[in-house]
Amino acid sequence: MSDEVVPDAVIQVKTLFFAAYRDMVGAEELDIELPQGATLRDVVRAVRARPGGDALPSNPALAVNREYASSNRVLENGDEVAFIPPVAGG
Amino acid sequence: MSDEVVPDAVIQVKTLFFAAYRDMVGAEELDIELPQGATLRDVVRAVRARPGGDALPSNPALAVNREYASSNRVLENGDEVAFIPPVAGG
Amino acid sequence: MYCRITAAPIDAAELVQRVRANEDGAVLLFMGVVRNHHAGRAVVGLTYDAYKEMATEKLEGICEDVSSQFEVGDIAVVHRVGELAIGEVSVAIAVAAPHRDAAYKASRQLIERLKREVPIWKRERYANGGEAWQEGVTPQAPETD
Amino acid sequence: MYCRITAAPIDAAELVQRVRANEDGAVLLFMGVVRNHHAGRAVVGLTYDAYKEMATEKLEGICEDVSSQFEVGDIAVVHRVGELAIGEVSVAIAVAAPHRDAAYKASRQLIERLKREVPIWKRERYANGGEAWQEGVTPQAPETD
Repeated sequence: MSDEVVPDAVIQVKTLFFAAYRDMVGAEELDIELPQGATLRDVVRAVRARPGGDALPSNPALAVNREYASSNRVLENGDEVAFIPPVAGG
Repeated sequence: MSDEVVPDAVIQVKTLFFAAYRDMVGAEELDIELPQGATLRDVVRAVRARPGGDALPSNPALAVNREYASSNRVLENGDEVAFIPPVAGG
Repeated sequence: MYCRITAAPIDAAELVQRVRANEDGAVLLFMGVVRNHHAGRAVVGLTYDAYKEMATEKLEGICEDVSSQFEVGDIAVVHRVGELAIGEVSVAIAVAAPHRDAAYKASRQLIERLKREVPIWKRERYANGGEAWQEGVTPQAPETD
Repeated sequence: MYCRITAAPIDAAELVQRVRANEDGAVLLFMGVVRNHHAGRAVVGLTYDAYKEMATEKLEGICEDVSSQFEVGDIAVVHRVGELAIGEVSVAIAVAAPHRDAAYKASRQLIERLKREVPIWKRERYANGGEAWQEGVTPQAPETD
């Protein structure tokens, strides 16, 4: 009941994969658990440690809750994290 | 039957008027007789000498047989001479 | 290539179908539309006049020039004449091209040259009842020879 | 303003009607069309994927930016997803404006930004049976704070 960060508190984020990244990861979405205070960089590391995940680039474009974000972005519980392959609309 | 220019030989050209110029001249087209060797400048002079013709500019844009032409263009019998007001398509 | 001066309403969708080919990745359709104002005056409609035969030939020449300058597929230009109401299409220019850059550049050049060179005129009908030929651009005659 | 990602065929004529208003003298319609070749290979079709919610929001943001930058009336952008055949419209951008210069500039900027920023992807289906995601543009993340 204190404001101190509980050391083993975790958050859960939903990761989304599209196009070539979906083929690599073999999934449309994955729920990932991370320690509180984790950044986008930590999500990438966690996904790349999974089977097939090492095919992803180590520094992909990412969006949090449908906005592009830089890799030092700190995540919150329930965030939607999208791995964005190079875009090719039109 | 010689090749000499007959001094009083005449040619006839058809003049066309559009938009504001048609309103000024009060006609869509007029047949104009001119001496052989006459230029566009002479056609303009002849038309401007007619009733209402003096409202036309003294140096309007002109086309001969549907091509823009300069005022020293020498005319031939049967030419179609159009007086072209400033254009405003689109 | 398809250039027409017409008194009939312009079917822009038909022009798009006409120009598109399987090699083309971009189709650009420009439409000039009669608007309800000009130079601060309320306009209720436009009446277009054209030197029909010359205008058609001029449009064809401009299309040929533009085709030789940019990598485009097909081009269609149709300009309306007669009385037009607000919202009616006065001119439609459809350009198909393998890539969009050429389509944009060609389309723009077509409408700019049309407005400077093609013998077409418009008479504005004003909300207050007056009418007047809109001031235009004096087309350039060829150099004196 | 009307921005959509859709699996249904795009009705470009409807978009034009949607954006046009009586103040507008120019309507420009850009259409991206599936073409039969890319980078020297024969293509039989494209499959588009999108991050639908984010793509829609991005398109809306781009339309707002462009509207604030150029004197335009209304803008509509629709991008198709799913399997498309040669000749089908993958994206349509309709811009209405009082004057044509703003329409051309806004339209061009919309398609350029769409291609650089909006999370949409295309997979090429080749005549020889292969398939591949087309190489794209890495969207720029905001500056590290």
